[in-house]
Amino acid sequence: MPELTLREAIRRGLQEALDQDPTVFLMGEDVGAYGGAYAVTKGFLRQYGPERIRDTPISESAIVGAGIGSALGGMRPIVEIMTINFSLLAMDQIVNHAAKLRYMSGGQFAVPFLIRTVTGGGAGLAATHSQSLEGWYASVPGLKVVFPSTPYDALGLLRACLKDNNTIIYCEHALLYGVRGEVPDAYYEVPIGRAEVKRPGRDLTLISYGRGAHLCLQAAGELAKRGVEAEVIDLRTLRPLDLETPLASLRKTHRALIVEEAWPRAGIGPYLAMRLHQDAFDYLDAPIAHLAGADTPAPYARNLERLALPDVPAILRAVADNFGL
Amino acid sequence: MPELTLREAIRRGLQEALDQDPTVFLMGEDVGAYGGAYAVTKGFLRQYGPERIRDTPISESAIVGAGIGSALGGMRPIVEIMTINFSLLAMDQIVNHAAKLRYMSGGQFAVPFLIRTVTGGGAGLAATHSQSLEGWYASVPGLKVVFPSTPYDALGLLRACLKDNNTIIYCEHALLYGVRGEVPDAYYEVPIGRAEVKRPGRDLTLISYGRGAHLCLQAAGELAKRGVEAEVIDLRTLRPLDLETPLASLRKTHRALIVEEAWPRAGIGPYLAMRLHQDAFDYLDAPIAHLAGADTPAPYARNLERLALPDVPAILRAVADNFGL
Amino acid sequence: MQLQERLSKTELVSFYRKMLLIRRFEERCAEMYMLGKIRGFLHLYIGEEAIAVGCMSVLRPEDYVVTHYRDHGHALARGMDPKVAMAELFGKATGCSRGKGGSMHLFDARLNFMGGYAIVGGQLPVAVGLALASQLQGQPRVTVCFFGDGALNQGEFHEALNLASLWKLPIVFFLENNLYGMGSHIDRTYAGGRDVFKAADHYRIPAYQTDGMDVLAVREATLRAVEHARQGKGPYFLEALTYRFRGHSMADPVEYRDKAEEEAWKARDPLPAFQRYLLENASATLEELSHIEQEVEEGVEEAIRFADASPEPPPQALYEDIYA
Amino acid sequence: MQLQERLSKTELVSFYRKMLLIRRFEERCAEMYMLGKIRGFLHLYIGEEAIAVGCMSVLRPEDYVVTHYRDHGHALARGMDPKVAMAELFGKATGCSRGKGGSMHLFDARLNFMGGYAIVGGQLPVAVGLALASQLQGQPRVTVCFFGDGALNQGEFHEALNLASLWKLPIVFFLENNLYGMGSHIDRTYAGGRDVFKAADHYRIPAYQTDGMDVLAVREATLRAVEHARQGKGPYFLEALTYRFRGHSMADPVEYRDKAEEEAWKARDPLPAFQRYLLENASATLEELSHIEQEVEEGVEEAIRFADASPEPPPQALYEDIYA
Ligand SMILES: Cc1ncc(C[n+]2csc(CCOP(=O)(O)OP(=O)(O)O)c2C)c(N)n1
Ligand SMILES: Cc1ncc(C[n+]2csc(CCOP(=O)(O)OP(=O)(O)O)c2C)c(N)n1
Ligand SMILES: [Mg+2]
Ligand SMILES: [Mg+2]
Repeated sequence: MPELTLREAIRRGLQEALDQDPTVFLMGEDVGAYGGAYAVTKGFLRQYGPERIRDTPISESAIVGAGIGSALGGMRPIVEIMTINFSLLAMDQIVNHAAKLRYMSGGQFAVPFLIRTVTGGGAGLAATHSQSLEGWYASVPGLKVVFPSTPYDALGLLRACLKDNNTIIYCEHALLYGVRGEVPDAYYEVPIGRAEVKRPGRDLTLISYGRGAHLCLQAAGELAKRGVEAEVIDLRTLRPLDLETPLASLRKTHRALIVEEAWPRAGIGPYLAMRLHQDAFDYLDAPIAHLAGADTPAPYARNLERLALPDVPAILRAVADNFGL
Repeated sequence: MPELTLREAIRRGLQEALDQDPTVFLMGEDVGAYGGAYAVTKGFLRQYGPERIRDTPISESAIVGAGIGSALGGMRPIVEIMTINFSLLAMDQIVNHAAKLRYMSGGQFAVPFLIRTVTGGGAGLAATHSQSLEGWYASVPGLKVVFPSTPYDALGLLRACLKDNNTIIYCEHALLYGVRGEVPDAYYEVPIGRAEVKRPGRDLTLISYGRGAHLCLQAAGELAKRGVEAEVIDLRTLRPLDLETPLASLRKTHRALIVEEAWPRAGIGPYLAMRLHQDAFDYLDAPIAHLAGADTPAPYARNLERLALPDVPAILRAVADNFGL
Repeated sequence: MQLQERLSKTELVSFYRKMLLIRRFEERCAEMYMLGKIRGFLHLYIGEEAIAVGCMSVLRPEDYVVTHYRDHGHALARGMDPKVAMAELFGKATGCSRGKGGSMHLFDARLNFMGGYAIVGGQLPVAVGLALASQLQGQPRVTVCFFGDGALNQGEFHEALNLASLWKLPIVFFLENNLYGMGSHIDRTYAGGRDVFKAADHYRIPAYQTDGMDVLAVREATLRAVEHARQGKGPYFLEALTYRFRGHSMADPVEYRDKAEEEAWKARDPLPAFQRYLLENASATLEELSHIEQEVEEGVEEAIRFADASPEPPPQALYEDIYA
Repeated sequence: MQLQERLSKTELVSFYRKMLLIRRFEERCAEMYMLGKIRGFLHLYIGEEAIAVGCMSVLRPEDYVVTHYRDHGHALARGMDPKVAMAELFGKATGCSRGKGGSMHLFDARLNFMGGYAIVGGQLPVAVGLALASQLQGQPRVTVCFFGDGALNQGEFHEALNLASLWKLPIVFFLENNLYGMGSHIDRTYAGGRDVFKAADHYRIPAYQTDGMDVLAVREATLRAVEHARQGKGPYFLEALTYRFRGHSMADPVEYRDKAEEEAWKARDPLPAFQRYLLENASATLEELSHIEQEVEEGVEEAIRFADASPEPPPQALYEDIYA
């Protein structure tokens, strides 16, 4: 099977959509002439022209509002918010309009609108530019949130999102664009709302998404050397949240660690931990454990930033501390 | 002891601050001539003049930014964001500036700045105007969040906030302004970060804050008629979060229900439930239970809105369902 | 009142009927609010009826209308059935939004009435998006977006006008300048001065100020503005000078306004003024007009009866309409 | 270059030294970035040095300076020790912010250098607040707030100017118009046309456009602006026309700009131009200037040695400085 990077997989998905669906268009800061801050849309402007690849002013609120409005008007806009940090400036449009218009109109309208955005830390961008805010969006009824970790999932989810008639936040981790993986030539989709067991195991369950899924897989590799078989679950979608896959795993392994980059109280971990503990109470050998980013603004200095984010040693430590494994 | 309403208690605290601290001033939409959307600052403009009671344009972002800047410049601004729903328009200023300036400057600056805002549903204001977003702010390192439920706590916390040198979100529930309670004439403070047992009990623990604390007290009254003694904890501060008070209670009662108005994934319940389950794992007779607002945008119709929010019958049902009590 | 185009008596009278409908509908809303049949925030449009009616009289069915939370007038002027509107205010299953949106969030897809938005300024970017869709689809559709003077101070106002101008979108920004946002007079909140329409210069958007108490003046101004946008010449900015006769919402005791100011504006009430016009210039008779008044009032009573008799939304509606 | 006030040779030469310091400092920063000593985003000010230096030469110690993420130039011009600045870029404990802020977030409380802000437009409301504090305290302090042409399109720009004008705050809004925000030319993002300073008219703020490649022109424009603000006459808006010679950040291959345009601007490089001025009008000699060059370069090397030799912040620093 051909290998693609995650960036290439997203590019392919966007190009497919642009080629096949005349209502699809892209809009965002520097998606055109510059080619996208992370080069995802490089060359698109030449290929599709300025009507469909729309550079915008630095006006996050207006861009998202224009996405909502054009979706209401029968288009299928794909808006890039350069990083999720800047989405705070469009928060009202996302939370008070995109997520609520269908409900407030008693089902008269749909807002089929995709927001692509870059999230996560680890690149030395410091406090204002390193946040993982996807958990907030995942807490809002009316929105969906997906977060692929592999090229396969990135393309499969993008296709599913572009058939879905709701507002979806599509998260791309800044450090995963270069990750390579197999992507079939044949058409496939990855359904929204379905987690995946990325590595089977019987001794404990590691649950994460995005970059964290890779860290968990590496940690599972380390654990295997010691004879500990960790099952690794990649959530892939943060809302709607697939509880069944982690629950099934937990009934088998009796132990789970959730890994995420967000602040301890801002991510999806607490809710997931609460639900797992409620729904699998009798199966638990130990409390559901949670390894999150440090409860601090993101520091710039490399050594501090490293301490602030989950990594493989931290996962192994958490496994040892919580489960004695 | 004299009785005040919660509104009067806040008024008293604000007036004290204005009288005693020349660096204090108020600013916000319609805090002056109109007297505040919820009449909290009625008459202040006449009393303190337009320099210190500043009506602003409808510019949430600029107002909060101006609060941050004037705090940096040595003042102690109290900004009113009319309701927490509108704070979404100032989210970037709050999260990316107020919460981070101290950290990013390596401790060179403080931002002693209070944001008063109205939160909660139940008044028929529908989806855009009924949200409980305090949980999001409580997840941000660098911010503090308080949420009084009684006139006593409202005044005591306000005093503590006005001595604290950090950015604090001071939440006022729209339906609690008329609540009456005793407030001593003598000076006192309620420390930030300390929960309170508002009613002792031994059979289960009900944990909430704001309007939920009142609902829990009423439910505890009902339960007592059946011989079930519920301990009721009012968190009062949402960040920093007092875990010790609920943990101590849980070690005694072995059962806890958290009640809040926010969406199931947006409040402080999930994190609290996770921490309680982790830290009191061996004491639990049943999973930590969570009664939140419905996972929907807020509906307008009275019957639907009632279904969407926790109330006493819902608490009693949750107690029965989860603990068989 | 000056009339440049030739309008039939039937047309003119229909404007009167619409304005009167809004007035009577809302007067009764205020009463229903006191009875607890309507709850939450209720913002009345009374005094401003000429704007919605004059403007909508120009629009085509395919045009989009977007507005703020003070939206009953726009909804009715656009053709929303008063029964359906009242049922929404009563929170009933038969309301335009199944009782889930309430007064501040009226919607009617069939009328391309794209909603009342309750976050001040929030509707402007959405309206820009609707206009963008029409442009991309090559449709001769115009979006009209209403907003109040309070919205001038939101960043989104600025962002939306900039974007619409850059992309030459077919949109009319329609400012209803009633001088106050809640209790704040425009002079204390807006640094640009009284002739707000000039704000559009900055974005190179043509602009015009009209008398919001004169339904025909509003109509004529809108005709020009909509024509401009429909021809692909880009956005247009209209300012109508007006005044709300009641408080900001039902909770507002209106202590911040000068009584003389109020009286001066109320003397310009668009309804009696237009009534005089019809009698003097359109050969209408007092009898005709009082017949209309009766019909309108009956219609409003019917709307109340309908809303009252309608069922509440079923409990399961709570969890419906969240996702498509 | 025209000189209206009388400046001593010493003063003039000090401007040169500052501009050169910024230039050499940043040239070495770019190298340090390639070596991995500096990480994250690095935005160079090269080409725009005359603005920071001309402006700061006017300010008093008590004045506040607020700027955006392209902030090295402002920090150094304001007097930040290059050692401390470089250490911050290296993420070291000796950096101005203990290594926790990095390139985009420089702060120096003792200099009233109130920070680099990395959210485009976000610094404007904060700066307005600083000016409000000074006004309330009755202090003759002025706040100068720098921002780029990209920030014009943020709603906060509009909100901040409106508020500052309404309240007559002592603030100078200083636009560094380098024609691009990342890869987007101002003509494609800003509907107001090229003479951006006229945007201030809308808010009734006096405004002036100056040559950002001429340190003396910037100084003179700033003198007037700051004087206006300091005298309590309210805000002032300055626009300096300039150009960034490098990419937006180190990651930018600059494929969106015309080479001829670049060359035309580079021919106006403020450094050689001012060097010529000093030689021709201020009786400076080539020897003097090359001596300065040597000193500056040594200073920069010392800064690098200092930063390199400095310790990382201790692990516990992660949890420090969150709350006061
Ligand atoms: C973002 C936001 N801030 C504050 C409010 C509260 N609020 C509702 S209406 C209003 C005044 C709006 O005035 P204007 O735009 O002039 O409209 P008018 O009420 O005069 O029709 C305010 C402050 C809100 N709904 N949204
Ligand atoms: C709110 C926000 N949106 C987007 C960005 C990403 N970004 C950083 S700098 C920049 C361009 C800013 O251009 P300008 O204001 O002209 O400043 P210049 O870089 O030219 O000095 C953009 C889009 C950001 N930092 N903040
Ligand atoms: Mg108004
Ligand atoms: Mg620029």
